[in-house]
Amino acid sequence: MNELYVGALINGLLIGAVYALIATGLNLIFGVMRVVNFAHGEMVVIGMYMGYGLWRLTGWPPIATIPFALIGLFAMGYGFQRWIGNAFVARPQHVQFVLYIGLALVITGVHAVIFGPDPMGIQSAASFDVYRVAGLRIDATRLHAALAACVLIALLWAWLRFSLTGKALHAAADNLLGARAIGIRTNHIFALAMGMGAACAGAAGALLAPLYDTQPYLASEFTLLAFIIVIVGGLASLPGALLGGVLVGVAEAFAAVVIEPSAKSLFSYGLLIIVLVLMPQGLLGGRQGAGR
Amino acid sequence: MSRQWWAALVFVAALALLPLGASDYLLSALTLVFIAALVGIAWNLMMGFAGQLSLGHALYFGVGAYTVAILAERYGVTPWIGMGIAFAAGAAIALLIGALGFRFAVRGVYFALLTIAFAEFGRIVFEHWSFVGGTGGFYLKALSATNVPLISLRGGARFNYYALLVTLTFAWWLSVAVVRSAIGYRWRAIRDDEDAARALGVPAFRLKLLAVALSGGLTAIAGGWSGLIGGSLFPDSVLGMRLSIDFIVAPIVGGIGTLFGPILGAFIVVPLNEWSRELAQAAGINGLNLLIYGVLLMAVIIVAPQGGWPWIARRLGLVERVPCRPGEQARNGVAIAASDSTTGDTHGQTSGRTQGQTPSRAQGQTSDRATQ
Amino acid sequence: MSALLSVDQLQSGYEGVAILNGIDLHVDRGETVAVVGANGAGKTTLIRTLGGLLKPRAGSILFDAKEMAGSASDRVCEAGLAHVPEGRQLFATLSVEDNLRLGGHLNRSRARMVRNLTRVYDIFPRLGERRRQQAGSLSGGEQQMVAIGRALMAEPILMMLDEPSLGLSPIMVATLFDVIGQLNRDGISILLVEQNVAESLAVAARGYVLENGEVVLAGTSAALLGDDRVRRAYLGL
Amino acid sequence: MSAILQLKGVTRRYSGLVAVSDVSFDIEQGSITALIGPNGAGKTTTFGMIAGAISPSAGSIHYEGVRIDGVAPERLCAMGIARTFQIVRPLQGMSVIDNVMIGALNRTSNLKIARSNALDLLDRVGLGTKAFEMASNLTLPDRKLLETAKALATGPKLLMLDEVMAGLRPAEADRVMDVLSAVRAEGVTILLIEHVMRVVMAIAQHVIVLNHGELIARGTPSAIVTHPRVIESYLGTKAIHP
Amino acid sequence: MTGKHPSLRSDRRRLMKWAGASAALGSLSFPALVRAQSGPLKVGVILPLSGVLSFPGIATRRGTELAVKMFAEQGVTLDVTYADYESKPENGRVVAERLIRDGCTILIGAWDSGATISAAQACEAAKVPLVVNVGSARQITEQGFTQVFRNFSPSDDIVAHGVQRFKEILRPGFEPKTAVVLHVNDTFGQATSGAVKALWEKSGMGIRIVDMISYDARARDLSVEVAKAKASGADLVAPITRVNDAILIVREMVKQDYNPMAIYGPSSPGPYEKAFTDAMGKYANDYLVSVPWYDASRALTKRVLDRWSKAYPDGRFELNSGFGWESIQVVADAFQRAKSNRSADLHEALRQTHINDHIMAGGPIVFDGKGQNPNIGIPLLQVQNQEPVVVGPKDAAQAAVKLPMTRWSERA
Repeated sequence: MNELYVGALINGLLIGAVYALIATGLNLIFGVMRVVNFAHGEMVVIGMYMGYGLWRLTGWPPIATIPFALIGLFAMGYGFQRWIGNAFVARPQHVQFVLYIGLALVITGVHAVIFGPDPMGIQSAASFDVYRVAGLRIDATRLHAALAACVLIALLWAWLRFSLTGKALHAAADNLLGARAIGIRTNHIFALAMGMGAACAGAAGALLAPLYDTQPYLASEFTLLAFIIVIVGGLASLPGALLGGVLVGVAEAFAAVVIEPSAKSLFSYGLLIIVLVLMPQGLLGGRQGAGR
Repeated sequence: MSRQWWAALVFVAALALLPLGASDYLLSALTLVFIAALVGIAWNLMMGFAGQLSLGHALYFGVGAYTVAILAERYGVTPWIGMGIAFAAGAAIALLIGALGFRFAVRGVYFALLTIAFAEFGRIVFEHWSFVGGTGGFYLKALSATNVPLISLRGGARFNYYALLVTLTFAWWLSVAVVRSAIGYRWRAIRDDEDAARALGVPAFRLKLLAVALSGGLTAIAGGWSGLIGGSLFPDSVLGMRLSIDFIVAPIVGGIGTLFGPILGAFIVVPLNEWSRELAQAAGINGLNLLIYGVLLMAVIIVAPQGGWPWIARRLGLVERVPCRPGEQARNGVAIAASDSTTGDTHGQTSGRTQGQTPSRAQGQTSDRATQ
Repeated sequence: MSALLSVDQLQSGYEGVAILNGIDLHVDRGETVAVVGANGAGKTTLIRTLGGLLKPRAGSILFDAKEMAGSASDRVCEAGLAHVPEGRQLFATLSVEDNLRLGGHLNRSRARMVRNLTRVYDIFPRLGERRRQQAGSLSGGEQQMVAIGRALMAEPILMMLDEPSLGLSPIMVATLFDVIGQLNRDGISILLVEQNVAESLAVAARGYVLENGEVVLAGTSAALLGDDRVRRAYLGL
Repeated sequence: MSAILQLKGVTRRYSGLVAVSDVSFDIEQGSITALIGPNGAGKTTTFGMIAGAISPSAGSIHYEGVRIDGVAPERLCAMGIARTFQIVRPLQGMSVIDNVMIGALNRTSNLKIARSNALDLLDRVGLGTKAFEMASNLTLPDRKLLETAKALATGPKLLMLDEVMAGLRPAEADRVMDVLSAVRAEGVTILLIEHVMRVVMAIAQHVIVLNHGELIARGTPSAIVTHPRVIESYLGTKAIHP
Repeated sequence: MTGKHPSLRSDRRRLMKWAGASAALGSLSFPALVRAQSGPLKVGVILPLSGVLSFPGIATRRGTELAVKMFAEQGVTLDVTYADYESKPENGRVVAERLIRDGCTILIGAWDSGATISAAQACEAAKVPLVVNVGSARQITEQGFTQVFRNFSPSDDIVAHGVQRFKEILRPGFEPKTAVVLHVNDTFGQATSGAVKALWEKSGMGIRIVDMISYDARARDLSVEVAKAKASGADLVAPITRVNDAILIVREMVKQDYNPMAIYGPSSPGPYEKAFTDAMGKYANDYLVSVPWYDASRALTKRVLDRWSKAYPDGRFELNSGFGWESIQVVADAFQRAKSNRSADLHEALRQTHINDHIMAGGPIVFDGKGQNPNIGIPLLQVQNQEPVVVGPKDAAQAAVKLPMTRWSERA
């Protein structure tokens, strides 16, 4: 039984790191623009298809897809925001909502048209690799994905923290008027934030491709998952996203062990409701900004 | 009677005469349109007039559907009563969510996410609740030969069509009555600026709860009808997130905060969906419908972010003339766009942006709008 | 000598509301000019329009012989027109130094960044001491210094200050106006927008009085301070 | 004359920063009182605390003998306290008359009566011709007038105006002053934050001066303008010797 | 994509029809009701061709299309229209109504139980018979529908048959004492797991169910579920799955090196699908399942299989395609006997159905008073060499059952 709990904990931690990468993207977008990207899960799925497609074409492991997913999704996110999204930043939420839902539908539709509705799994000999540590079996694919996710989050964090452009993102999140007053091109910054957020989602998707079978209709679940993590961790807080991701990953794993696996999301939504009502800033959302 | 009322009357009369020459399929499709319009009206009361964004209306819809169906099937309670209970159940749940949200000042995006959380929570509960059939679903018995539609409220396509037409007309009338009453004025004040409204003596908490309850109750009735018509209920199909999203697209496309918008939106969105599905099927390309639907949705919101009705109303001259005091005709000669058919560009945005901001950001925002 | 900044029949406003109804003003090279007026007279709208934050509806903004009307704020900054916004609008959660660095984000050269930082710390030694502190935690006066320092980082030819004395103690205000005078002597032209009529006209050579989006009075500071209307309306005398 | 409003030791802190510190004053029934002071002196915070938008950190506020600090704004409005906002906040999605009707509905739930009351008020403040325009289309001076009309429509006993004259032309300000005088003549007490000294001098019976969150002087307008601390902190020393 | 949708290539005609239909809907005109009295029979087939259920939906459609082709060669011409409800059960009714509007006088559908009942409501109202191809909820024939004819077994029947088959393979050396049920929490999973719980303990197999683990139908990761099953220490794992989750479960079992005596899916789709055997390779072997299946010994079945392998060389003929095929057989048979395309005549003919020569295991196709075919055979299948083969009952077995299953680590 002990093995079960420790196994669930490790599993939750590892998948939580990948969740955190998804949520970090959502958070970055929200932090800078105060726009909720309802197409976030769809962007994850794009990354998954990129991972799957590259694996099918070349046999490369999906981790090798990360540069492609980063670049591809960044370009997409940037372009969308620059040409379409920016006009909506100052619009009412419900209007933004429809725009991003529209985008989500388009992406899902394109996936279905190109790849069909069937789930596509990546499976090679490596899929069954495990690391044995002290009697525990740790899924290699999952561990690699978690490590890659952590590295990406760290890189993003460092970029936001130390580069001038990263600081400009932070500045725009902090004080839009001030940013514009000193000549920061907010149109570019917004597009950059959307691009980076999308790139996070895409990279997470590439990492998930060997873990979950890719399907066009998976997306909304990822979106909801990212919402939960971001709210629980704290909107616009990067460590919050990391904490939230791991917390939700572990909580779901434990909920699956302790209660019914099919009801495990009940736990996440319950957590979401409690945090929304009692701690609307989230666990780590007390401070504001994209980079701290 | 104003031109708006005449237009409504003509519209309802045309719809009432339609079944004389239409096929069951067309009637059923229109019944779906009516259900979408009904939910749209309900959602619009909450969002368009009281300014509270809900993305979890499927919860009320599903609860209504299950309430009416289970009462009828298991306890033999006529849906006439079941609809009332469904309304009460939907309103009660909405009150609970609203009270929790408003009491703890959960606003804007956060309130929307709270409604999603409750809806998904509700769906999962229903999926694991054997009393309602869980994921196995809940089914209504086939209609017997002795069925009297007016008692069981179940019948063929034509009956369903008229039933929904009557319900929709009633709901529309109700929404007009409420929106044109003092309550409606105060709702819009809350929507535009809650703090300012409260300073003018508007009891925002109570009125927001009223909006939420009315909206939840009406949505539950729509759900009740949908359950009676479909005959089979599954948590995922009557309580799912997808439904919540479908619900709000129509009123947004039609024009939020307008009385005709949700109906117009339903007449645009439902056939559009149906049409794109048929196109995808005819072409044999899976997902083409989503692609078309998504592109059109984005196109609509980019071209007409205020929705279709304000645009049409202006062109048809169906705008409201504000009633005036006797002897002041000259002043009121200028017809203005119906005050209920325009939405502030900023509402929702402000409330959504204030939470979770440092003072500096909030200040930046407000002074941005201040006109110095 | 031709004017460094010359504004001709400028009209501007927000969503459907006209605020500026045709403003004419000019700032010569090396000059300090004050624009005074009550709350709501259109001062901030003027500054934001000049700074590229608002698109003018009509009129021209000629800066350093280049047409700036309709240019975005990055082009305006690049041209050497810096904007110290009302309420300072610092990046409260970033450090003082990060705020300053962002002010110089348009100069991509590292050496210039360092040089400019040194210059700002020379002018405001207090900021050097507090370079690692979060900008939001500073006092009002220090924040105003950061705001000015941030604008200096862009190596401006003309600096526009919007209500810099807002919320500052009298001593701070005095210090501030001293600094403004110093900057001017260093060769930066100043366009000062203030409610504090007496102080700002004292530091400026010329002034404009703005009312309801129009220039109602213009002249040398001394003339304006001596004008009965100004004295009655703004000085309470 | 008795005090309609009493502030006792009212203090408001924001995370360490003291915006208003230990402010006490009374406002006489039926008077016009002006609250002045430099920007950031704590006037608007004081205002917000009286109007229920902000809760004081310490101290108490009594209105007609009832303690009201922490009471919700809509209840205060029902009790007869009406306010305007410094940053004018017309309800953007509504017409001018609808804006005023929201206030009028505080006194009656009959829409016809509320509408006619609102029209009367709009006529009174000089916005009658613009009653059916969208509030978002008004110019700034008109928005200021609309704010006043909205507040008046609630039927206040205490009317609180935050910089309502700012940005008005002298002629417009005169008109508002006439309205205010008339309102006062009906027995309404008025508290206003004002920058335009001409206005303060003309219509206020009492002036309260705040600086850095502290009350530094109070008295008649003529006494205040010669008060050395006021001159030093607010009007500026140089103002006296141009 | 196009390979899966053969209709794409030659469908200008349908596109024209669609254009007409959508124009009618768009302009709210009044299309006349088309109900021909003679001529070819218009059949409407309701399937989930997109959405989460599209995988089996498309397999069913292929079987259906093959049957249409084969019967046409025999002179029975059916004009078939397919309608997709996008895996949303609530769409069943509208889709059925659309088909009826288009003049279909008999419908086939709807693969999913919920959609079937939803469509049945429309059929009941219009008095148009509905031949159920796949759909295992007992309620389909228990709701009082008069127009429903189901050529598929309710899940509890399948489970009960499965118990018999499973008992037959128990022998010394293979006597599991405990079992853990892993089931998808959807309509089908809930019904089947309920039946397993009700029937196994009183079946005298001596197998105790130690845990019932339900997981979400959209679950993407079953590692914790499998860990939980492993922790239960059960001898037998009984997954009730669709195809994807079957893959996830076995993959996790391999990773966690969980080697029960057997994996046996009662009434469970998945392991016989090509997607499963392709994905799992050697790890697919030894998996047992009891489902309705085709009887490969019959000449007709051999012919169908032959045609199938030519038409879909990349696909496997299995139960969905099999029942898809048989649904057309039932309709064609009724049409021939009724000699009419009127719904009432077809309904009468369907009630008299008695088809001896068909492809799925079991007795002749007949329908009882509730419209249920009680003669459906449920063999036991095992994946051997990455192909499903019948291993029980003995008289139908194509190969001997291999038990207990080979440990994952010892598979070559």
